[in-house]
Amino acid sequence: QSTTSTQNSGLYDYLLPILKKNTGIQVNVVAVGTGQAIKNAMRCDGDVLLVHAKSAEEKFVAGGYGEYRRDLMYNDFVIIGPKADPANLAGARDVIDAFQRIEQAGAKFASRGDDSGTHKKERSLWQAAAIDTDAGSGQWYLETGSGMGATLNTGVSLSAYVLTDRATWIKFANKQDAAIVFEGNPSLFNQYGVIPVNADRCPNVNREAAETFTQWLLSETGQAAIGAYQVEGKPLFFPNAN
Amino acid sequence: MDALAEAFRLIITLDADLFEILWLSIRVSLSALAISAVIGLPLGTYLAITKFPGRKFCILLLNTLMGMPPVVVGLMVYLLLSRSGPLGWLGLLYTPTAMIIAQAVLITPIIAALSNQVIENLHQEYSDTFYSMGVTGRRAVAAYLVDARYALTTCVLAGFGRAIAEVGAVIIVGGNIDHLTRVMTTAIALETSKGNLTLALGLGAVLLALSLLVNALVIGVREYAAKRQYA
Amino acid sequence: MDALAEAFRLIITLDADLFEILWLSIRVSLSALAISAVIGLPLGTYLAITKFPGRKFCILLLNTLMGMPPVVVGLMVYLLLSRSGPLGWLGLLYTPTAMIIAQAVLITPIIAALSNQVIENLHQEYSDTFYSMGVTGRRAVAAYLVDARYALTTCVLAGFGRAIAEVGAVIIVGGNIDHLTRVMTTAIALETSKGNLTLALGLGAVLLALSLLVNALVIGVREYAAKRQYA
Amino acid sequence: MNTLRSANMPNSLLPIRISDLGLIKGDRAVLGGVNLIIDEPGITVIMGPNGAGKSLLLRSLHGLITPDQGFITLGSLTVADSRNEQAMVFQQPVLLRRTVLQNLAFAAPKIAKTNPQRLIQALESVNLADRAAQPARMLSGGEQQRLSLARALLDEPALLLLDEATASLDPASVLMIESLVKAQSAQGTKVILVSHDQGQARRLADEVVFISAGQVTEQSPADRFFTAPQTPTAKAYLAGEILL
Amino acid sequence: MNTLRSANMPNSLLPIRISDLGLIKGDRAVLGGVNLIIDEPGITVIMGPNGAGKSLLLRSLHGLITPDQGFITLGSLTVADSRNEQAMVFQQPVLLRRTVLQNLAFAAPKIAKTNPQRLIQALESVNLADRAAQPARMLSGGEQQRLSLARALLDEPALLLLDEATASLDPASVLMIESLVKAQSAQGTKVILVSHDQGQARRLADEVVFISAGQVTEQSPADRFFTAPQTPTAKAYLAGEILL
Ligand SMILES: Nc1ncnc2c1ncn2[C@@H]1O[C@H](COP(=O)(O)OP(=O)(O)OP(=O)(O)O)[C@@H](O)[C@H]1O
Ligand SMILES: Nc1ncnc2c1ncn2[C@@H]1O[C@H](COP(=O)(O)OP(=O)(O)OP(=O)(O)O)[C@@H](O)[C@H]1O
Ligand SMILES: [Mg+2]
Ligand SMILES: [Mg+2]
Repeated sequence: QSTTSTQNSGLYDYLLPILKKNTGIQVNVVAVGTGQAIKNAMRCDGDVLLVHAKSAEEKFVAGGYGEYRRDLMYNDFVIIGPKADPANLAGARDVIDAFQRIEQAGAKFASRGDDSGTHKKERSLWQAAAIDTDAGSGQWYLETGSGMGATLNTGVSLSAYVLTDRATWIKFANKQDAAIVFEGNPSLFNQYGVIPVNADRCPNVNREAAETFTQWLLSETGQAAIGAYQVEGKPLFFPNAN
Repeated sequence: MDALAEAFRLIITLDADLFEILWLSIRVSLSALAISAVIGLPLGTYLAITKFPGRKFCILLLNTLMGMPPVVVGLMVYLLLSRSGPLGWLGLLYTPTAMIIAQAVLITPIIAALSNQVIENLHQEYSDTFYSMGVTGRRAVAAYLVDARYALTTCVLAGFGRAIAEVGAVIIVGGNIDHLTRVMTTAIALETSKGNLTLALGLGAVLLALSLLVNALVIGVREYAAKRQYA
Repeated sequence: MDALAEAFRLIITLDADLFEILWLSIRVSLSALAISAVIGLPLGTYLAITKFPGRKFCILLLNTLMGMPPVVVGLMVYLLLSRSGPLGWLGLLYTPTAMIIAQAVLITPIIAALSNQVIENLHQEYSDTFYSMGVTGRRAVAAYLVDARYALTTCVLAGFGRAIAEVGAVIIVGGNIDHLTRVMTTAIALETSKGNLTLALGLGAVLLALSLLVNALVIGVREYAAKRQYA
Repeated sequence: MNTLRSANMPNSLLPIRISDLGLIKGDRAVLGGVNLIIDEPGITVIMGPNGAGKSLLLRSLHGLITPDQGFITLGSLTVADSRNEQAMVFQQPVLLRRTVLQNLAFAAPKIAKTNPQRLIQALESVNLADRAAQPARMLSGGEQQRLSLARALLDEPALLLLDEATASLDPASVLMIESLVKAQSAQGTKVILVSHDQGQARRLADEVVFISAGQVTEQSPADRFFTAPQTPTAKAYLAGEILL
Repeated sequence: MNTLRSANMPNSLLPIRISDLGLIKGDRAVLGGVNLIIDEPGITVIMGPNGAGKSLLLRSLHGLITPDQGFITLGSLTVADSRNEQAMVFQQPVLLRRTVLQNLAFAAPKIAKTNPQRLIQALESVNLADRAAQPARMLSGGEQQRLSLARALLDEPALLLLDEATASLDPASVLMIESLVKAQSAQGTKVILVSHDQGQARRLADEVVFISAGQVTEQSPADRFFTAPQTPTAKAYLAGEILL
């Protein structure tokens, strides 16, 4: 089980062949929102969980659903919006400021609203910015309740601002007149974790393969491979296994 | 099953959001159905009773379009209505209207193809008599629609079923935006993606209950009319 | 339209992946269709020609189930097949078999409800004669299916259309796993989420071409048979 | 019942008792308390103006209609129990969308298996043998009536109901069918036949039942009916005067 | 054509010329080069055994069948052009799923608007007035035939085609219909009527056309046909002998 953003980023298409070459393991990717991924894993559907929602992941392990959790890699979020940048995010001091500008400018903001890692991240930022979005829900704050890609489609066509992970955005083909308007702020880093599903709870989990896969991801080779993955000349994921 | 429990709690507690969503679902699907029926029924009938070169091909096409993927319909309507699209200036994208259009496009072929079949059967019986009475064109179409009305309700209900259950098209042109274009099916998809499977199922049950109601109404009226007529 | 261009380039260059996906789509949908036809046609016929209390309700139910949201069907099958579900030990989740099951569940009511309508019409004509000849039960059902075969093809094609176009159920129970359970509709959804709208449309066109082929075959056979019979 | 029955073998469905049979359609009593006992074997002809209720009566006997009042017994049996012993030819023949031969085969699957030759003979008996392979619904009106008659005679029923079975036959076919019916009745089959054709009635009837406006107004031996009809309506009917 | 026509007004559809009319079904020639000229007004009766091709001939005249060979002209018109001038009553009446009255109204919408009274009269003329509000398909066999006849007569056609229109009528109705048909023909409508009823043919026919096996074998004035049929087949037909 994995989250959609990594799938859309094309990372797997690049990683899995290498994995197969090194270890001979064939991995099947089921890309769904982080929320669904975790719930599915709790039902033992899936051997390894690769998502980005640290707190939820730790609960998952604490609940005995997963063997252990390791940091795997991180990428970073960016805010995209119309090139015109009506809310002038370019001039924003930090993310908090950026979000406040959006609200003050009365600009539209498209949220995934699907409990995904990205969405959780965004929610925390609104809280930090002390803005109550529920009031504007349906007017300026648009909860698309969809995956990253679908939300980008919506945001772009409504010339709204969207918080997205860089990977998905770079790969995203329907950019129209939207562009990255805010990036590089450390609080936008997005930590991915990897968790083998607990084989004691789920006898049918393929333990060896899961273990090998996880270890390979954390190993020198795996990490190197992740770091080497580039799209349009830019690295998308920064390995940081500990 | 606690899913239903949860779902019905929402109903009993008259959860405002749920009702907003339910109401939008029914509104969108019935509007789309109305449009499709007005177009599809006469079209299907016309194709059943009029001979012209290419007729068989049109019917083949209708049957094929019954297999039009909602996502594709959604995309086409999306491109049509999107800012940069030909009808962008209408600013309909991500409005209920857009969803109605998409669903209408989706189910019109279904209603047309199914009614075509129904009418073709009746035509085998009536054609000689109508020819003899010189009944053609609009009058013939109208007469067929009236005399086949009971069988046609099933075609229409099939269209309704497709519309109310469909998610691929409405989520693309509607965007599943909360309080704006969120309908039952997109809400279900959302809960699913959140992993709230039981709640999703509960909503599904509510949706089914809704269309059960619609079907009961339609079929009830049909039965009543039939009874009264052949007392 | 460069979407088609791209799509047809894939075809002409015999893109292996595309064909794998196409083949899986057709395989899954046709298998589901076969199952549904075997169950749905006799069921619909039986309900059309047999009087018993609750019959009308069954028909109402079938009509309602035509509006069963694919996502909901997907979820139910998912819960059934998930490793911790009752049939988990079969390990069918995220396999083509799971997708076939889900689609079969989805379209059986459609085929049953539509055929029910078709047979009901024929029944008005045959019932007295069959009663007089003492034809009941299996023999009657079989006879009706044979004599209504032309009209029934349309019902079956409607079911096929729903199956081949459906994405909500297969993506849940299949998981859209590349080289394993990815079919045309899930591929289209994926491309859409990547923003490759034109490619998505292109794939849609290919899918439509595919079902055009199937429909042409079926209808062609029907026409040919009808011709031969009433030369 | 596939054993040939013979006249001296008593017919299990006799006597046929119809008591106070009533049927309301809309606000009209289309059958108004019909009382009728048919205990003689042979051929009973039912006559009466259009809309009198002849077909409805036959259909009630056959169990196609459940009356609103009254009841029917055939011998010791109810309508339902006697169903397999009955055969009926309808006023408007309904044939399956199959070939002429398949229509017969479908009506009598056992015979079709055990000796298909019988089917061919049946076709010859209504001389349609040369049409065997033709779609039945493409037959001419008269040919369709003949086929449905052959179908009804296939497995000698104890009771044969004919509703204007020769209405659109040519004179020769009429005589042909009449002789078939006579032969069948000679084998002990009870025949009840609705007809507007007085010639035919004279040729076939052992007994005539006259119905008008949902009531049986007369039941007499054939000769008496034609020489001295008991009711003015019957007299007028035979004379071809308008009845209202 | 809603103006009453009168006998002295020449009928625009005469003469009716049928030349070398051929129709193949499957491998049989069901119409084998029919040549026929009907130039006299009045009533022409077509007789012939079942399956001879009578209905097919009528249907070709009405334009329901496009022959495989030969052609038909009515006066100066083709079949297609004369369609609105024709009316036909089919061997098996087809009525809409509506009330008796609505069936008439549908057949003649103009009349239904301008003077609905005409419709009631039409119903009375076949005495079905008291059935006006009843679903047409619930009518008895004979009542249905009468209704479809009333429907055909509604807007006086120049050519009236009747295919065994009185087959299942009671004697009174038969005479009633016959008088209607006579009246219509007296008003200049050309009537072509298929019947197996020799009594009827004798009563109505000015001219008889005899068809057998897809061929016109005789066309004679009525009296001559019945007194001295020209062909053995016709003789045998009238005598009711089996024709093969
Ligand atoms: N289902 C029905 N609903 C209403 N009226 C009906 C129904 N069936 C028959 N009737 C009426 O009942 C009367 C008797 O019908 P029936 O068919 O028995 O007449 P019949 O004696 O057979 O006449 P015919 O000689 O024309 O066949 C008719 O007036 C007909 O209109
Ligand atoms: N569509 C068809 N396909 C094949 N054969 C046909 C078709 N229509 C008619 N026939 C055959 O053509 C012959 C003439 O048919 P038609 O209906 O004209 O007979 P008819 O003279 O009207 O006989 P009847 O007195 O029984 O009405 C019949 O033998 C019939 O089987
Ligand atoms: Mg009758
Ligand atoms: Mg005929």
